[in-house]
Amino acid sequence: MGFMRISAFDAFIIALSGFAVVFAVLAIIYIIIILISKILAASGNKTGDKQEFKTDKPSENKDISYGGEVALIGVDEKTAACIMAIVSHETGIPLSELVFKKIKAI
Amino acid sequence: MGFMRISAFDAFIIALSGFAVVFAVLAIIYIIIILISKILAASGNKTGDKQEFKTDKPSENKDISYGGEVALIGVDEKTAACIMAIVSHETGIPLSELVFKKIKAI
Amino acid sequence: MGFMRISAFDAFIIALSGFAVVFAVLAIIYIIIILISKILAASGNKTGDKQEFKTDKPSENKDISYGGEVALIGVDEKTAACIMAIVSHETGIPLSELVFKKIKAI
Amino acid sequence: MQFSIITVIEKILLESGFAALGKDPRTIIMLIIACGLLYLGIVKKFEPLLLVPIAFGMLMANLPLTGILDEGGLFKYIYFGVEHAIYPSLIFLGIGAMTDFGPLIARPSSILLGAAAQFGIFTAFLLALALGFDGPIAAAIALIGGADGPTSILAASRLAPKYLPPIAIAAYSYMALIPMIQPPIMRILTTEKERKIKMVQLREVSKKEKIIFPIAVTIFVVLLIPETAPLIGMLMLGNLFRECGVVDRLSDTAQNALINIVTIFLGLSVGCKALASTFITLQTIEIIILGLAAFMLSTVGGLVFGKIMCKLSGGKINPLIGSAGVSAVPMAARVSQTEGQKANPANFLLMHAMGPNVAGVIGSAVAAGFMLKVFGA
Amino acid sequence: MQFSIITVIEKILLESGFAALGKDPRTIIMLIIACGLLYLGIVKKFEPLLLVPIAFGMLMANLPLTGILDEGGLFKYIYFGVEHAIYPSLIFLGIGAMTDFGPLIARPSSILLGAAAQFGIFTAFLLALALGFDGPIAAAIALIGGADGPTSILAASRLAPKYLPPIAIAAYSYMALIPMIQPPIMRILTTEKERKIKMVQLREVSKKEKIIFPIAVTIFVVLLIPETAPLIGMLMLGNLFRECGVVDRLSDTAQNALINIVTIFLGLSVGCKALASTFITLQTIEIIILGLAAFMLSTVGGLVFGKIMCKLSGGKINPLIGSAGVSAVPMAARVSQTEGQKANPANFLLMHAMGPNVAGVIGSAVAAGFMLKVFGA
Amino acid sequence: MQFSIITVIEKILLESGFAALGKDPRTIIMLIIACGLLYLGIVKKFEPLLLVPIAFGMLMANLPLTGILDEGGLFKYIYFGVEHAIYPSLIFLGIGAMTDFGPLIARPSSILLGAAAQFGIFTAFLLALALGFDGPIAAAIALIGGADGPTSILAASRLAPKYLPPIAIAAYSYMALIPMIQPPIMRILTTEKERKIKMVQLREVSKKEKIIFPIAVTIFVVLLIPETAPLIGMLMLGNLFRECGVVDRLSDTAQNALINIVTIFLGLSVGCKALASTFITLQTIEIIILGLAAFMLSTVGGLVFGKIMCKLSGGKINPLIGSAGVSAVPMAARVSQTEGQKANPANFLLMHAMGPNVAGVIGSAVAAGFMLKVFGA
Ligand code: NA
Ligand code: NA
Ligand code: NA
Repeated sequence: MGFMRISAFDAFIIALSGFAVVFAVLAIIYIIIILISKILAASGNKTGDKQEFKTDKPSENKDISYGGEVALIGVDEKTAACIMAIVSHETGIPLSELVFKKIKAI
Repeated sequence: MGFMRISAFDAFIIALSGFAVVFAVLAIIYIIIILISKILAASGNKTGDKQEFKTDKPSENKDISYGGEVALIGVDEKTAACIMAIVSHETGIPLSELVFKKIKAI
Repeated sequence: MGFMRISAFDAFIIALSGFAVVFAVLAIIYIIIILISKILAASGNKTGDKQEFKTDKPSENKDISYGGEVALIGVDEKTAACIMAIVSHETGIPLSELVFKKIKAI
Repeated sequence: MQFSIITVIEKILLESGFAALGKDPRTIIMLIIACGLLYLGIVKKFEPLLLVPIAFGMLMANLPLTGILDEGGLFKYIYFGVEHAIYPSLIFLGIGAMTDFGPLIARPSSILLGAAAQFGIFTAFLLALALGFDGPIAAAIALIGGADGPTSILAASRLAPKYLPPIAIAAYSYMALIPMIQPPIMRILTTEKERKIKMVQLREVSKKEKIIFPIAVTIFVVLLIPETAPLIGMLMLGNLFRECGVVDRLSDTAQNALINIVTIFLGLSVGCKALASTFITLQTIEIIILGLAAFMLSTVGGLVFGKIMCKLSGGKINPLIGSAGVSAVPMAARVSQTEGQKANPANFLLMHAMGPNVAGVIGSAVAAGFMLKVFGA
Repeated sequence: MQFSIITVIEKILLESGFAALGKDPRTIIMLIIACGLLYLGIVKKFEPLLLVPIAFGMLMANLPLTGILDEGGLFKYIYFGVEHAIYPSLIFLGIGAMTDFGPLIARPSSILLGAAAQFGIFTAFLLALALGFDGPIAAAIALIGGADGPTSILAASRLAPKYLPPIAIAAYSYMALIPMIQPPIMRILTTEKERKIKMVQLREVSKKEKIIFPIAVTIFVVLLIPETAPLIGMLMLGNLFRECGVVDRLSDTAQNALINIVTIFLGLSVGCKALASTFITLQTIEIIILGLAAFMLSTVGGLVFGKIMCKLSGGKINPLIGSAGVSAVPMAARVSQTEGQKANPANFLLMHAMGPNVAGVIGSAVAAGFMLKVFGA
Repeated sequence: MQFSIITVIEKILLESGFAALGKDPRTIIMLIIACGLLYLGIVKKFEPLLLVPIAFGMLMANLPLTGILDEGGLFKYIYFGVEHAIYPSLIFLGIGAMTDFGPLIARPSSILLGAAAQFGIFTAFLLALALGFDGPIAAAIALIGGADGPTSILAASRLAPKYLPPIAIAAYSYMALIPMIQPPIMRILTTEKERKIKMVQLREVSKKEKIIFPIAVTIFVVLLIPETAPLIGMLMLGNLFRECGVVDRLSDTAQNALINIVTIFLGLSVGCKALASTFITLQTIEIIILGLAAFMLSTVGGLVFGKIMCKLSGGKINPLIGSAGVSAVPMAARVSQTEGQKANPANFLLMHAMGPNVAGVIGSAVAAGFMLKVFGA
């Protein structure tokens, strides 16, 4: 393993600037995402090409979104996950685009 | 790009003989196809191995052939193409071997 | 092909020892298989982790096993093989784990 | 090594691609072109299977300082298959497995349309020479008129490696533009009456004919023009996989996993060679213009020969199927179908156009073999 | 050559692996380790897709006298793709095609959690230096804290090829151990109240945003840190295949046939380099300990930043999603979900944790690019 | 350069393959042989997955002047995987993933039949030496009696590369001819009473046994005969993929996309080396005769040992399952089934014959390892 080629100070600087770089680059992606959304929203409203816009939004229903919560009634988590996976598979809708309000054992 | 290494005359000869070669080779394929068909037809009649012959012709119905025309009644071309693709897919028969006489909107 | 580099005696020794080696190695595999089975059976009984044990044996029914015989009644072998393949495919059970007692034409 | 957080950040910015972009702003143009090609591929659906990987390869290769093209870089290894003409052959294997030569066998005369529609190759070759391109380069450019991506790439990798990216991009772009390029020419060169011609149904083709066809074509074409072996041989092997009925799993892999993997690598390889220094040149513009001319002239060649066949057959051949002879399978055949149906809604030319269409693939491979024979090392 | 059946059998036994095992009994330890890894992969289901091939490669490579690693041996050829960093890029292509960046785009602030959760990389780097490792090796070890196998393998193949096997094995093992490593730290660092926080539903993300995202990320990240190109570029190309909707067959092949083939080869390659002489050393144990420290510190980084975001957002962000920022997709996100539901059975954090989770993949690729910039040749 | 249309056409004809065919008419014989093999593969369905690519490779390689075998030619690159014994190992990976060793584990004594049925290898080896072949070449030819294509190809590529094509073609052809070669021998060597023996059902085999089996076999066999590593190791890795239940996607790829791609390349590689100068020789005919002898003697070995086991077991073992020990999975086992059912329509030997059948794969790999140990470089 030999000797320490990097002084403690230099090492600390590398680590710190590395962490800073990761933060900076991901912060730039953050800004890019927001810019993309804004520009698309603006251009979408301006040009008003509703046809294309509609294909992006499969439904006007505001409930369709990522995540959210599921009330599990008499069902354990694993079963619920199974049900969701099956429904997603059967319908062909990605899991991330499905919303389950409630899963209840019958 | 430098100088013209090929004289105009040579260039013309190359182009012409190239085009001639393409025609000649494809004409030979033309002859080959006809020879294959004739030989197969002749051998098919001579040996008369009907068993094998039948697997080649899934049906004696002379209507089964490539192309032809389809009468589209109240259906646009795209829908008709869709119907044909679906029927072909469902039946497992290649599109080229299916014949649609008429596609009518109901 | 040149000269014979190997004397007849040497050749015979190579062939004999080669055949012996194949037998020896496969005999060792024979012993290994028996050892694995014995050790697993012993550990299975000792630890008695029935949960895991059950997943290995999908059923306590002693009839489930490889091979055996099938009585073919009015069905030719090919049809029987087809039926077995279809049932295996449909149920998802490997052919080797299915037992057919009888296949009868109806 | 001396560090301080400021020197490090400074070093990063100095060594970043942004600094390098400043030094050679042409790179920015290349990035814009790459994004433009992505737009054409994704939004306009121009041959996206090739254009998306090509454009992304171009994007990655033009982002500065990645070293991805250098010795030891990812694209250096992926490019091996283009450099040694492996990918086009494997793509032809897959295309062969996807191609039904049935309509061609059913009406073999249609193969001559696939020869006539290579007219643009030889005229564009003369035009390229006139513009001052060297013989081998002119030949590679002219082959854009063959309307066949892998053939163009194979020939360019052998005859004009420096011009491979613009040639490949032009070839695939114009193949995608067929529905825009061909119809006006078709309407100018044919009469309403000709376009209305309904063709008689094709005869049935036996399995035996379909099996013997690829074997016989390989033997005779490769004997005549040995240089066509990697294209014609692999195309026909794929077709034999398809038709022989006993190696379905090989046929399936050739037209799925294998061709897809090779397509990804081929696209990236082609794109990654499109660098500012060789791409933003007058030659690229000339190649684009010559490519268009080649496409149009090939279409003309096919249509004119179609008209001749129409005459000779006593009006039984619809000349619209001639333009399908350029290849660009199955796009060009669909254009024939569409134009035929515009003239006569009961006209169904698709299958009749498939014959010249697949013949065009063989035709341009033969033309490429001829060019390789004349100009190859 | 003189033979008798006894000399032949004697020769065989003398030249058998059993004789060689006697000479270097450490090999037996390696075989036991390989079997132990097979046990972890198959019975404990620790990232079996990688661990089973790695362990089997280790088994085969340590059976003596096979020559399988020598010039001309099978593993020599398979290893080419690790040596030249081809496999990690192709795996990232497949991962990109499997990854949905939607949740990240829907709540872009979550990307900062993916940055914070790389904390362990930089602290473990300092720890590794303190233990006496050279800079490049310390960097390669520290990247285990990125919780991303291909990134670790690519960095190790460039910075510390000698230590590639223990680094790769540690990376994949700890990724599999996430459900054991993270929960205690999560419970220590967060309050019951914080864990109960329900997050508002994410907004919908348009197809356009999803298509532009990979292109824009490639351009900006690779411009900033060119060394990230083979990872970020291929990850984003795979994602573009997925999202653009016009190259489904390429997307399908990238996430099935191609990634599976490469996974088999990558696993065997990594495993076959784990030989007694380099593996049964103090350094391996140090790497294992440092790797665990890196994982734990990354988790801490993500959680602490999660708490900060929770405060700043007025309690709208559940800090449990912070630990998912380590990457280890989708395991770490599932751990967030499980812990959230333990505190509040109606809590459904999975989708919210997917944002930091996929951000963590980008984060560790950037960290690897930084390390390659500082320590790369 | 001086051109006129006549000189060009003349040049093309002079440089065409037709001119070259005239110079070496043996090439025409090779083309006829290639077409004959295509006939056997497609119409007679002799192992078509290998025979169709082999025959087509032979066809393409023997068409003159293509340069496809030269430095820079397509087949030169594809042949790499045969030259370095990569393809047979990858095929064995796929075969392992397709093979169920359950019947062997259920009745382990049947493995000895898989040893006895390698008898033909060692007798054919003596015959080949008697015919004047050198030791390594005699060994490679003799391994045709192992009834296992990839094993034969791997051994031939190492021991007798010059004779690879006839050896590979003989191996696959005789595997396909098993239903014709074996039954007469089976009827001569067994009595009607023996053939009527019904065997008791096999015991059930647990998942654990199936998982431990490939690992244990790899360790012990490769320790004993290290030269078997690339065959036995990969076969057992594939089988572990199949049985372990946690890497189904790797198992699926190993037995589909990967094995199919490799099969195409392997077939073309083997075929492309079958050139007139080395193929149309007395040795090829000798190899074909020796191969048949090896197959028949292997069948005899299996049957005789089957009769011994029948005696020793008190008539519980049907000797017909012995001939399945030659390998040629699953053809030889099906022949045992058919012959058994002819003697007794209620006899169902298939599963009982699968044990010796898969054991024969291991047996011939061990025999190949032994030959490589004795004659390998
Ligand atoms: Na063409
Ligand atoms: Na990470
Ligand atoms: Na065998």
